[in-house]
Amino acid sequence: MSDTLQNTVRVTDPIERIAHWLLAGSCLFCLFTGLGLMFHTWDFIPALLGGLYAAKWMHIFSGVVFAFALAYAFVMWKKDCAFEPDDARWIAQGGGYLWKTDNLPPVYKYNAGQKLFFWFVVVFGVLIVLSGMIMWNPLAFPVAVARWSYALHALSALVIGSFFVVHLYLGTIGNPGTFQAMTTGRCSRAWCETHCPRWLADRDKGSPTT
Amino acid sequence: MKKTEYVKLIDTTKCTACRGCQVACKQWNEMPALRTRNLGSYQNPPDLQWNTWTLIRFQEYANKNGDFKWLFRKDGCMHCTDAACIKVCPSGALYHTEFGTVGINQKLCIGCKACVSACPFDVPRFNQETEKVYKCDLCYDRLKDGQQPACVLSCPTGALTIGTKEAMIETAYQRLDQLDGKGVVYGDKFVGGTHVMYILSEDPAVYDKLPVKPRVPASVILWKNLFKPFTLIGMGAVAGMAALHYLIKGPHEVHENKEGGE
Amino acid sequence: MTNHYIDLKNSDVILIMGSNAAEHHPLAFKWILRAKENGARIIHVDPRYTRTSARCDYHVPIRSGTDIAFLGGMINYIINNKKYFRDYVDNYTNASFLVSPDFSFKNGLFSGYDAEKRTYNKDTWTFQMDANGIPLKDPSLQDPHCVFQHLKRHYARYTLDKVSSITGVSKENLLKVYEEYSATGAPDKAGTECYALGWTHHTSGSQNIRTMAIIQLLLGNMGIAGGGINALRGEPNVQGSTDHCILYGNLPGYLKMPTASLDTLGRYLDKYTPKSNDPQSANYYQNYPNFFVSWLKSLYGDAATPENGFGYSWLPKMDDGKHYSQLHLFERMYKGGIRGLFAVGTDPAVSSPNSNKTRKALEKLDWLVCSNIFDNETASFWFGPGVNPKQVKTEVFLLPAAATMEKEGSQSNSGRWVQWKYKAATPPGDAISCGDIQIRMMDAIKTLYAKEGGPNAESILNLKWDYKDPQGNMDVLKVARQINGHWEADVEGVEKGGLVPTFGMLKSDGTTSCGNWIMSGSFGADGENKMTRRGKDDPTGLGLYPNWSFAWPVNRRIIYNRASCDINGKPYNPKRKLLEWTGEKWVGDVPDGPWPPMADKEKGKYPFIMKTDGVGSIFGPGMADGPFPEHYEPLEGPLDHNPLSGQLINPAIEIFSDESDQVHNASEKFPYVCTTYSCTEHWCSGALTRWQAWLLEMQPEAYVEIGEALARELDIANGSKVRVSSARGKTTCVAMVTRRFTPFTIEGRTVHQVGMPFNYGWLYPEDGGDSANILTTTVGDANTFCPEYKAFMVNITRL
Amino acid sequence: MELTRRGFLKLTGAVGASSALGLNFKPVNAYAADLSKMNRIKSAKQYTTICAYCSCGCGLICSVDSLTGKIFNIEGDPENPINEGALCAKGAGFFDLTEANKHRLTKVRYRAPYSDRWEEKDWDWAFSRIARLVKDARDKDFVTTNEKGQLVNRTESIAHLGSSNIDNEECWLISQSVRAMGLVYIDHQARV
Repeated sequence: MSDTLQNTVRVTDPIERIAHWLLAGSCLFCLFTGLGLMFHTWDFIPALLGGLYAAKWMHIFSGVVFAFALAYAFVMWKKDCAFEPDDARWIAQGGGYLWKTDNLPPVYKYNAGQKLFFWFVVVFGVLIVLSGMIMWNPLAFPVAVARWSYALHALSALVIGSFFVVHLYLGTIGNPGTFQAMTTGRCSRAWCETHCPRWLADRDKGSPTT
Repeated sequence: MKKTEYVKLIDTTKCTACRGCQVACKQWNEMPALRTRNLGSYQNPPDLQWNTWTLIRFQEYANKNGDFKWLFRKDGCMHCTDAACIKVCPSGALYHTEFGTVGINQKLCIGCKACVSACPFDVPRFNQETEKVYKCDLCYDRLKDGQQPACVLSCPTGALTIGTKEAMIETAYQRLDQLDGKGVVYGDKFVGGTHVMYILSEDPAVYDKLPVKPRVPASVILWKNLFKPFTLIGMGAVAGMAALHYLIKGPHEVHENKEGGE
Repeated sequence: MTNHYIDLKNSDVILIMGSNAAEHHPLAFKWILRAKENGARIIHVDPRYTRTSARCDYHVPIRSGTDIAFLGGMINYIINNKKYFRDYVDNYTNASFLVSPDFSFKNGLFSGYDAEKRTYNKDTWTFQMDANGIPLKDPSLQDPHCVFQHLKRHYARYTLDKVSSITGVSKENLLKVYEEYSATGAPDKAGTECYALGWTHHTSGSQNIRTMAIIQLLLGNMGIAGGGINALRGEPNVQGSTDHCILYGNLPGYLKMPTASLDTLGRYLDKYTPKSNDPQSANYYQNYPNFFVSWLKSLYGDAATPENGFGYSWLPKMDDGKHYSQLHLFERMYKGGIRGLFAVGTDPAVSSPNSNKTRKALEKLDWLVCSNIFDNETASFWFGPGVNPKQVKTEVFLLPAAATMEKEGSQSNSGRWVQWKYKAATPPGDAISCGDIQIRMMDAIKTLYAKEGGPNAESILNLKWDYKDPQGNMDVLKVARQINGHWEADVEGVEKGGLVPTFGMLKSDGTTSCGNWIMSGSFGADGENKMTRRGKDDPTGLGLYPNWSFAWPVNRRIIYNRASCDINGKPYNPKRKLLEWTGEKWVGDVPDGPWPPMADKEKGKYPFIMKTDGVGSIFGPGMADGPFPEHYEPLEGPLDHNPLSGQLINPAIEIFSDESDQVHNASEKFPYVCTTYSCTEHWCSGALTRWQAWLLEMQPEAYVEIGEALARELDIANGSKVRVSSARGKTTCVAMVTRRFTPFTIEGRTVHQVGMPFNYGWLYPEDGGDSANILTTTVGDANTFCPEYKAFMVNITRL
Repeated sequence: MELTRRGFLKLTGAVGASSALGLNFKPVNAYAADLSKMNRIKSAKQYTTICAYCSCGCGLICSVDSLTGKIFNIEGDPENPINEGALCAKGAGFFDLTEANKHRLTKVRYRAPYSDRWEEKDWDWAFSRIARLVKDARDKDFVTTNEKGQLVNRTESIAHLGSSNIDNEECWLISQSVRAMGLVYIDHQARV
């Protein structure tokens, strides 16, 4: 089967990867333009983009892309990211990242940390999109709603931004061999055995991957 | 440069609502007029607009004793020291001038409208066509030239005066004495002191659209004093921790049976 | 104004009645509030609570058209409580004069009434004279025939109960105002009155003012700083246009328009030059011939010679007893008797009463020439509401005029200050000034008459009309100098053409030419244009600013100012020293004549130098409707009787009785009293201000102010559209429901009053409503024919 | 009154479709977009004038651009002792009387009998036509003597109204010339 090629396993399909990168790209772009809009010290970013006014519109446009990507990602990953009882144990042990553990429950497709990231992104993503929409035309809303939207937008950015950094680390140098999942879509079998053993087993049995 | 703070004092007990100020403002600032309708009040336009930076509010009011009064209040930018609009303005279009007033540079404004909702006095107004926000700048160019703002110059009755902050606060309280204490000085006790102050004949709560205890909204303080710095601090901290993790724990290696990858 | 705007700050009590000063004279209010800051009391008496009321010490609501009752009650109060200023009343008024024993007043009518002609024969309205022809006096004021006793008897009928029942003012409020105002009868107190159209726009308009004049004389408030009676006039140069008398009855400087019976200059001068046998009366109008002949010289120039009576016969003459006011003019036009009308800077289609009649009248014209800076309802009447242009024969010219800042010239404010303006920019397009229009149009007419001749062509051909500069434009300074006057011959070391420095030098022999004697002195003999002066010194500290512009007469800032001093020339109020006699001369304001004060029996003169008797007239026989003001109901009002007498309406008013002039008095069909007024944001008919976006934005459309009680009764919501109708027409506007109108209790029943601004017209803005004058009555004051815009009856229905 | 909280909402709710009215700053501003208004005032010629509304006689200062000759700012004259620089709404809006107001009349308009429209004419035509009409009406209806046979030399079929909104010198010219023409139906706004 072409799925098993040179001892690698196809872990993502192209649609997933496109959605991921749309989400990540728009998020990153929003993050940087947002920082540029929020901090005068980051003025170089809007300057590169043709000024604050242009940056404002790019931020809004990118936010729209983010919103659609997020919606698609949610539909796509929500089942894989549904929590299960073992996740608690995984979290209790810090996923084995912080101290040595032997007792990690075997992960299906995504570990509890990834799920947590997903749900944070979904929740705060929804918040950031909604508050962003309100901020796009705050005059159409009661003033209290408009005011709190700004605070919520910033808070959501803070949360998503911070998780983004973690995600970036763990998806790249923190976990060698992971990055390919979102480039070629193929990871080594060994990687799969480490990170998603139950899924791999299911997959090998030919049962439907979900 | 030594900063001299100026305060415009609006003595509502002298205002006749002739609206000279309302027009003088438009004349000097070259703001057009829009078609309005009579909605059953002299107050027109009904509210501040992008082209109307100052507005006389007309209010018929009877106190507990049934004494009837027609209240006039000149509404417009209060020029806060602790100015929510400046706090939230991303572009630097809103700024504190050397007079302590809040200036606005429309060239910088990107039309984000953050100031519109942040303002505790509901003053800045957005123009859909130009995508800019407008409000009173207390005639910054006139002040710089030592001239009174257009509204103050036009005021027939001395209801509008301008001077240094200290002098005007003193004047305000002197006037209060003259009124046998039948009035309220409004503006010196919140948001760090405003650069527009009122002498009101009634309790502030009586007046339409006048906040009794105006302050920078909690949402703005949370946003700007907490979330904003923590966005960088948070991301920086997380990045730092990741780096530490990498250094201490190293990458999370996979037990490999075979070489993978391309 | 007897005084001037800045002088309002010198007052102790300011009664604002018949005026909405804060809204219509906002800068007058500057000085009223200045007085308030100095401790003055400010009282507003008006049917409606306005922006003025908001800043006064208190507001007293009064039913429209009952001012004489209110003020008559005050006279009664002043006399009963001895609040009058005895020294002043004795010396400076005709209170002690003995009236003819034949004079009487019965049941609302004075002696000599002719019911058919609706006029008075004034033969009994005279004083008893001594052998020298000087009026007999009773200094004790006790003689039953003396003016004071007549006054006392006349106003004894104006009891608090009666006045309250007529005016709708509570007795407490009446007493409050009476007490406070009459306190200014003290020598060191000044009370002033500010009125405007709220007094003049009545069938008893002149008598409203007369009543106040009596009060001011009783309290010694005339001629003093902070006193006087102050007409806050409504137009920028209404003082000047009145001084120059674009009026049927007067010639420039208030000279009389000749009537048919005065067929020679001699007869004319004889009639209008007053004579006094009292050596102490200056009787300044004895100089009348000097003023009149000098004016004729300005009209006909060299053609006016002693031989031809200075061209007197060329002048048009009115028929005796006939009037030619705006009301009469439109009446005649309506009946087809006017072919052509010039309407310069005016919009009668909106501003004249009974607009439906006025607009119909315009259709009868053969031609109409309008000069304006904007189009208006008069020039465009031929496509107005309900008018089919195809059926209107009128040839219409709408001439584009220069706006005020586009021309040089002078303007006189209500305080008689004549200020100079400069030309800042050229008018847009083809527009030229009204002066240029008049000059060029008259040139064309003169040319035609020169070529073709015509009846009395001399008058047109001899008209002195050399006021152009070399470029052919109006030479404003040349006109201004002609108005000031110059020598027509080499006299007393002055060359012909030299400017006359004061009207005291005008002559009746043709050696001087003066366009308007009261303006004589606006130029110095050295040629200085005093109207341009900008000196800011104020030596008296009273705000007279003697070196700012020019004030007529002879730069006098407060007229009758010698009455501010006692008979020895010492100021009654040393704190506000307007004038003082040093023993040799007067110092302070420019005095009313250089003569010593009247205690000097040889050379001294009485202070009221323009009055024949030299004193203020408490008894005023000059009025058409009685020497004492009497309350009459408006032509159209809520009452079917006059609570004070059997005479319902002013007996001396002229009644217009065309089908279009219908009146429904005390009718159930029109149960609400209506009044009209302006607002700060618009001006008069709105013909200038409705075209201005900033002003229109603030007051965009016609409205009617309705009290909450009436609105509840009629189920009218604030901001909804209503129809207001009268016997003469109907109009639709926005209802402004307000607490500022409250119902009155009149003769025991509730009477509601409403009010409408008269600033709107159909032409612009679209859907902005039409003139309130569609509703008003065709009737005017008995003396001036100033129309009744302030009291009439309407009905209101929700739409 | 009910213009308190509830009333207020009603007011704001109704700010509706709006379009700018009538006033055009562009011609006076086009070339000077970069100059601050204060700097333009400093280089402008200034002329004093007197307000054209109520009779207070407030002083105004017109600032005229030295390049275009156009007025670009009008405000109160602080030197004038009456208003000390202050102005009411109408005075403060004086600029809207200048040619910046697009409603200003700039051409002679003529409406022929029974016509339903205005035509534009030049001054010479207008003056000669008006003079003709005046002469025809005056000559036809001139009253040399009245019913009693007294010499009256008057024209009753031509009337003149106005104006108290023009300068003294203009008023005087009108007052003189209408008398010379023999008019008796003469009046102006002093009465209304």
